[in-house]
Amino acid sequence: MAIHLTFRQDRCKGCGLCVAVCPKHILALEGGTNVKGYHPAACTDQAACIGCASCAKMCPDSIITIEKD
Amino acid sequence: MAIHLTFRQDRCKGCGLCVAVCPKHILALEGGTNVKGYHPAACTDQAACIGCASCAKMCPDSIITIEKD
Amino acid sequence: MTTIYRKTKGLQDTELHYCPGCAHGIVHKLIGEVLEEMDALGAAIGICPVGCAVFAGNYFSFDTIEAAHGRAPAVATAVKRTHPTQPVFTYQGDGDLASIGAAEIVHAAMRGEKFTTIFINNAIYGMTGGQMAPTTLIGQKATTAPLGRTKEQAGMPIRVAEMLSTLDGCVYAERVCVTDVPHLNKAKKALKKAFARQMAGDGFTFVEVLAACPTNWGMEIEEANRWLMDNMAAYYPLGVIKDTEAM
Amino acid sequence: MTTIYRKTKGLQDTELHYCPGCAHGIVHKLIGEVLEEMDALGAAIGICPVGCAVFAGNYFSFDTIEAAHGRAPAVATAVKRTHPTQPVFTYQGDGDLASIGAAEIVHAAMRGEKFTTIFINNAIYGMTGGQMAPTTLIGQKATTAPLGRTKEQAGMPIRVAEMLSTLDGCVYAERVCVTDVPHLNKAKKALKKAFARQMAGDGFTFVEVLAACPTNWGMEIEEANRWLMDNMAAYYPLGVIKDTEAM
Amino acid sequence: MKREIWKGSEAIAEAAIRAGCRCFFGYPITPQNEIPEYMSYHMPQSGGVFVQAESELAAVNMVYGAAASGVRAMTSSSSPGVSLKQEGISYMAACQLPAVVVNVMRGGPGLGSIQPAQGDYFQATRGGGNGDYRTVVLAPANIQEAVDLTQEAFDIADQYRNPVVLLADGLIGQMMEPIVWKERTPRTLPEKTWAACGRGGRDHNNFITSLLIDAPACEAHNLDLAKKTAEMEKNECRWEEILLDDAELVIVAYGTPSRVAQTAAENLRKQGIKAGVFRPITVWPYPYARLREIAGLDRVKTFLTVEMSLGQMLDDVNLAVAERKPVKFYGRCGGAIPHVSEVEQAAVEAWKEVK
Amino acid sequence: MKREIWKGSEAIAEAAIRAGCRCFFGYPITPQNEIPEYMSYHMPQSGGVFVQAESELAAVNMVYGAAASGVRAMTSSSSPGVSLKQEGISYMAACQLPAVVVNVMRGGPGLGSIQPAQGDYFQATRGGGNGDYRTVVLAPANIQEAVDLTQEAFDIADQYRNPVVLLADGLIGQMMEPIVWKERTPRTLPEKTWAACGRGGRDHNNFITSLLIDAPACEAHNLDLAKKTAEMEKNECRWEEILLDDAELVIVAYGTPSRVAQTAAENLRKQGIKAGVFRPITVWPYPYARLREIAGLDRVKTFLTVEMSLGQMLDDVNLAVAERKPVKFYGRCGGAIPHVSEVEQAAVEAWKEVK
Amino acid sequence: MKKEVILSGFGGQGVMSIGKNLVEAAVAEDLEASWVPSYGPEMRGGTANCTVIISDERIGAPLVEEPSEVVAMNRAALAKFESRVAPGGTVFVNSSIIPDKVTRVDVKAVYVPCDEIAVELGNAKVANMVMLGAYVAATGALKPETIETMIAEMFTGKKAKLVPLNLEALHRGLECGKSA
Amino acid sequence: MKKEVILSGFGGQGVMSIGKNLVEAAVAEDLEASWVPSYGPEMRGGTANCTVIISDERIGAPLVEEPSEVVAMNRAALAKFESRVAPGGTVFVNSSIIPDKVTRVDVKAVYVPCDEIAVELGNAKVANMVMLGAYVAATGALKPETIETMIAEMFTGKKAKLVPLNLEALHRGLECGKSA
Ligand SMILES: Cc1ncc(C[n+]2csc(CCOP(=O)(O)OP(=O)(O)O)c2C)c(N)n1
Ligand SMILES: Cc1ncc(C[n+]2csc(CCOP(=O)(O)OP(=O)(O)O)c2C)c(N)n1
Ligand code: SF4
Ligand code: SF4
Ligand code: SF4
Ligand code: SF4
Repeated sequence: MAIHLTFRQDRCKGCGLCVAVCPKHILALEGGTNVKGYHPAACTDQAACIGCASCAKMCPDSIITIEKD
Repeated sequence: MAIHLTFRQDRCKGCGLCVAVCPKHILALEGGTNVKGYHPAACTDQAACIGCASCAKMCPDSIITIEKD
Repeated sequence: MTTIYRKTKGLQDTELHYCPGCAHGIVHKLIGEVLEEMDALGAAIGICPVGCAVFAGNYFSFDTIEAAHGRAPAVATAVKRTHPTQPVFTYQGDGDLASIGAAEIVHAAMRGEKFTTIFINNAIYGMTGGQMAPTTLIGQKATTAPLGRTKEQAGMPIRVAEMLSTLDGCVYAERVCVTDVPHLNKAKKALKKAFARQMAGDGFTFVEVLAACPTNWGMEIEEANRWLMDNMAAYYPLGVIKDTEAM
Repeated sequence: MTTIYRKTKGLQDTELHYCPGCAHGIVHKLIGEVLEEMDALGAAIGICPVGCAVFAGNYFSFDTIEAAHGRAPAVATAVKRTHPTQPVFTYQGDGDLASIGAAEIVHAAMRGEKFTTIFINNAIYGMTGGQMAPTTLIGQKATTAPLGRTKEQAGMPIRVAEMLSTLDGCVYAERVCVTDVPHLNKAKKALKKAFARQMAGDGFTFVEVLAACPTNWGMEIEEANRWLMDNMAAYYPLGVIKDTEAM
Repeated sequence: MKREIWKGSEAIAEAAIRAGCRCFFGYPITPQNEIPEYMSYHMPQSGGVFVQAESELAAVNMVYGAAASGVRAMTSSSSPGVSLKQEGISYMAACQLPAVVVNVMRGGPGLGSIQPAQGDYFQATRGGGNGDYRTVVLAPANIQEAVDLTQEAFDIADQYRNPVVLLADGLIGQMMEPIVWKERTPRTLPEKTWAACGRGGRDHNNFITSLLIDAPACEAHNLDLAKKTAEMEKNECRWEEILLDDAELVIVAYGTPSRVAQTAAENLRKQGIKAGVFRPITVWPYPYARLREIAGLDRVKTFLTVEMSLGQMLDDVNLAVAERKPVKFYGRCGGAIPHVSEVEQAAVEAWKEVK
Repeated sequence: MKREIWKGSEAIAEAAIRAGCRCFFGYPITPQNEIPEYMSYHMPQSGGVFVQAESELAAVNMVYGAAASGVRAMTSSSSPGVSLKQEGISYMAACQLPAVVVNVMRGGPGLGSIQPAQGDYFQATRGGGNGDYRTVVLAPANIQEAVDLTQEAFDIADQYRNPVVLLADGLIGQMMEPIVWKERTPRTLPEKTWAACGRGGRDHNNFITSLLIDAPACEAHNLDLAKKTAEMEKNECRWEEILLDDAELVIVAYGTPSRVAQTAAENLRKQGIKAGVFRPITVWPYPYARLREIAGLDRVKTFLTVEMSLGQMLDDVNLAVAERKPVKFYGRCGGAIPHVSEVEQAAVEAWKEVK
Repeated sequence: MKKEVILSGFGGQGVMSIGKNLVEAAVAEDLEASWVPSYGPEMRGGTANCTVIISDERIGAPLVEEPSEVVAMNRAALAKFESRVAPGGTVFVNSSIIPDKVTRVDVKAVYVPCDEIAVELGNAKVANMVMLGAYVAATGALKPETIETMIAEMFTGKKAKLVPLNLEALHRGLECGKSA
Repeated sequence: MKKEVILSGFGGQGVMSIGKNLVEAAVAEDLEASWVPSYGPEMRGGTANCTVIISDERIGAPLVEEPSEVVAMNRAALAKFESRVAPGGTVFVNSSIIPDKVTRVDVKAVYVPCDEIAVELGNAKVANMVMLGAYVAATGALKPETIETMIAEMFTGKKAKLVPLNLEALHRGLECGKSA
């Protein structure tokens, strides 16, 4: 049962709230910038994701989608 | 020690508040009307007055003066 | 001859336009007496409302300013801040204070403005002819509540003293009435205390006076005072609502 | 594939203009989720404030009305009374609700209007650039309190939920925040309850959300959330302030 | 049709209900308390909503809310109270919301007096609120007209999606006259597809707002509004001409003063002065074109504007007459009502200057 | 004298303090937040009072209170906020209270935009409040003038016991320019014996009120105010004539558009069109007499009014020109600022019609 | 036909209401009519007056400088309005409580002891009806029958029992008016 | 002499402040000057620009359609304003972060690696000072000494230590401008 995290990165404002609440510490802001000039968030280790949706719930811009097969 | 009650009757509106609060029940509204068309209050028995000033304190139009010699 | 009681110097020698038995006249003179006793008639500045007391400046002997409907607390804020050593008060009806002026009174209390508000709660709009006030009781009739106020249509009446007491800037709030001499004496004491605490710079002080409006209640005067004690005082409890240290 | 979390249908597919980390976005989506779960997106009518959330109608997917600054409760009163079976809410900042709109919120609560108010308390004026709000804390700096708010100058900050709770028409008031997932979950529950009680016709319901405005507080986002918990939550206690039967 | 006697304020309230007004929000102020008082009983009776608002500000914003959600709504007040509604009126104009605002004018400025006046003409016709907008302003001169125009006001508001002001002087609000409740043929009106009344199955949400943060968008919106303004100017202008066919002296007046002017004109004719009355019924849009035409007639020698103010409509008369003929002014203010003899005298003086 | 660079809003605030303004009451609104922000620090520094009011209504009524008790006071806001001050301004005018109200205008109507505009001209010059009253309305076109007029405003207010409006478009509030702090010779002003500041030994109490419940008293009061209005009209009218001595085409504009007009006029002259600019500095009292005179000159062929609105001052230009010459209009609105080339083009078109 | 009447008296004397009666009757007779009230600033007590115009043509000014008739129900009313009546007009005086006489010689005076008659009829409140009757009879402005019908329609249900009293008062007034 | 410049860049790049510097220097040289800001609707981030006019005559319109120079501190600025420069005018490009070249042939282009130089000097924040130097040198609108004096006066007290850094940045910019 794999968890799929999708970040709509062009809309990310790099606020880091998702990073802060992830209990598995598997999210991070990327080095590069997106079209808006922010460092977008991404998952560094999808396999470790437990699908708690904490990140997605926190994201003020609602850009994280979480699915499982 | 006599108490003198003065009613500025032309300004009396005949509301009867003084009459109601007098502990000695010596005030009454007169039969006649004043210039304003009201029955003015008056004292029916000055001698019985104890000078408590209840009437004067209650009068909304401040028309009662109380003195003693 | 010594004088036991005479009209206070806080009032001019003019006739009042109020209806027979109206509490406005009584409260006016209590204010006059308190300020006279404080020797503050030369310093005091009163702010009148729009309501039956709109002409109060024709009666008080000290300086007065007529504020726009509901805005007396804003006016008083400016007057007190620019004249910080002088006693300043607003005198407001329930339409003026609790309805259109709700924001201004809440904010003056929040800021802890160092003036006194005297709130004449007669549960009706007097001057305009008997419309419903925010303090009109449930079941009480008014020209805009012809079948009597219902809580479904207009909500439960507002207890202003209690509401303002949730604000730290309000250091003293008492509810009184002037239906008889003992109550009137208490009312005067409350006014005295409010002014004293104002002058001590403690914060915002508030005296709510339950008052009869025989005319718009459609009652005889004694009946009105009885109704007040039986109904208003039951919903709006008399006594000290708040009395705390300087904020 | 099954979806564990997706953007609520209560929001349109548009970008939000809020600053990074701003709580407005989080609360928007909670509202969207609650209404979606209630299956009320077709019926709901939201009233937006003047403040950073002035464009909320560009984000919510249901019908919305932008009210004049502070007047959302008046607007909502009319909307709810003319559409009594539909969920109606106001969404207001602290400048909008607690300052210019103080009279309107007090009276909507007094009347027990059957709508929900969501009060975003970020202790500052966001949209206009960081001026003092009635909820700005003592010592907190603002562009109109450059040395920090003092109680002498501006009084103690107003606790709106507590003040409105003195009114019988207000049947439910809770203070929440959205700084982390547990708090956010509670906030959502509070919103759910408020809407449920609204639809039951109980009276006025109020959810105050303590919110960070990193931009105008001049803080990083995490720092802002910490400051919120340490300082705001200390002065504005989280939890249920009032929860009574229908008025 | 049966003639019934109605007091102005109550007739306005009843007319609104009959015109399908579903909600009324108001705050007491003399001399129009009969409107909210009437509404407090009769609006709920007819299934509508009455709320005594906490203030005029709240009242106008309640109207804004009702209008935004697609419901016919009205508020009423008198001069100082209407000043407080100006922001709200500007917002309604900006958001294109149909609603009716009644001003039963009393003496000003400030608290003024509670007697009839017309000192809020500028406010009503030029917009006391911010920005470029106009509202149709209907000025009845008798109770029948107050009734008819109130009903018409709701249609005009809906047709153009714009607030409409009923501008009555205090006398119109307070006096009684016989009226008939006419059968109305309501206008064919556009559906309120724009209303924020719940999205339902609509493919987009309706968002009522007046904030257009980008200047170009705001300007474009203003130009749209201006188009509508031009439409209203073209279609909604009304006036009455009394004894004007052969008039050489034209009295311009609206509301109560127009009635005084009529009597004065009748009297003046007995003295041999061919006087007539030009009575704007809409004071915005103002009947400039017709008045300009009249000013251009050879036989017309002079104008006299009569107002219960110190001269506000005077600007409009001057704009129309454009110095083609002299324009004199006679006004009473602060609650005083011009007497027939005063108007006559002012007319005679104006006449002397041109004859 | 040293030239310093100041931002318009802050310069206005500092000018007020230097003119002896002792208290400021305001509520935030873009684009004039720098005024309350500046005041929040500098007013207490200079011993005065600053209160951030709970609303514009509260702010204007605080000013009313301060003024009534004899203290120089000011408030400032921008368009929607100024709509909310109209009742208060009417009250101050009615009570004859001196005070200064600043409007840094933004796009309207309603919330509009936050960019510069001039859509509140009618409101400011005709009175958006109720009743017959006028306020002097000063319209600066640069920061030096904003400073000078702000200081002057307090003197005018005190001299006539009347509120004065400083009407600045958003650009004047936001831009920076060098100014000098001139030595002022303040007017000789009447003592404020009428102020309600504590009776002290006075033989009567002062009672500031605008309620005159008897119509005759209210009317008499209005006539007194009207006398004062006439005085202000006589004494306080100001305007500037730029390149006007030989002008054949006259552009009429105030505030920022007058500067655009100036540049346009310079350019037009290069094209052989003798253009000049008539710039009202007081938009009330309006310089009708001088403009009428100019309209009467043979060499003057046509007028072009330029505003950051859809044509409000246009009424005043028309009143003065009275169809002696054509009056054309060019306006931008909603926050847009007219470009020099647009004004040039509008002028060229106007010119073609008369040449 | 055009009648321009000012009716004036104390707040409670019912002058406003007989003013309205006149308008109603006029409308019943298919005439034009208008009623304009004027109150003093007092909430209670004080004087009140109204102007009633009845005409067979469209009514212009609803207020009048020189009324064709003045109805004075109290002393203050007579003092205030006697001078205003048009020459040849009529002043109606409630002689029960107004001791003064009309001093002008160019107007007609009709003295009606309204309160006395009303008290005689057992209800002081119908004094105004007496005056209404006197006015109608003396001026001939309206048909007595119209007023009678109106009174019959005015009091319905529980109040129907007031009809005879009011009719009686009206008739007594009509007599006073006729003989005037 | 009349210079009409539009300076544009990201919110934090200091374009507004060098605009102000230009005005201050102009005033120090007894010229007329004006500065008009323009912000986007965003609270944080977004773009900002200002229009500065320096002239020896009274300044009319404070906004310009065809600026004599454009200073572009970021890519969006260049894209937006290049087309507006008056023919014969100059475009200043912060080449450190703008990869694009000026495409118009009727204007002069001055490429200044502002950020690189600033980083070289140890403080990325002085990139705007580099651009200021380049502008002054390339246009000759103001005397470098005036700017120097201004910088010396600008940073006082604790901030005085920033003077050498800023002067250095200015000088590096002046060089870029001269050689342009
Ligand atoms: C802006 C405005 N709105 C309304 C009014 C009308 N008005 C005058 S007094 C009053 C209310 C009076 O009631 P209250 O404040 O309870 O005082 P009271 O007369 O009972 O003493 C109202 C609504 C007004 N003058 N101004
Ligand atoms: C009548 C009026 N006054 C003032 C403003 C300016 N204004 C816009 S938003 C705002 C306050 C914003 O603060 P808040 O309500 O706390 O919301 P936030 O932006 O913090 O979310 C103000 C004062 C306005 N638009 N209208
Ligand atoms: S919470 Fe959302 S906006 Fe913020 S960093 Fe994470 S994904 Fe980006
Ligand atoms: S002083 Fe006291 S005892 Fe005397 S009359 Fe008055 S109330 Fe009665
Ligand atoms: S109406 Fe009521 S409050 Fe007003 S004076 Fe009369 S009794 Fe007093
Ligand atoms: S300014 Fe504050 S409240 Fe507004 S969007 Fe930014 S963080 Fe949020």
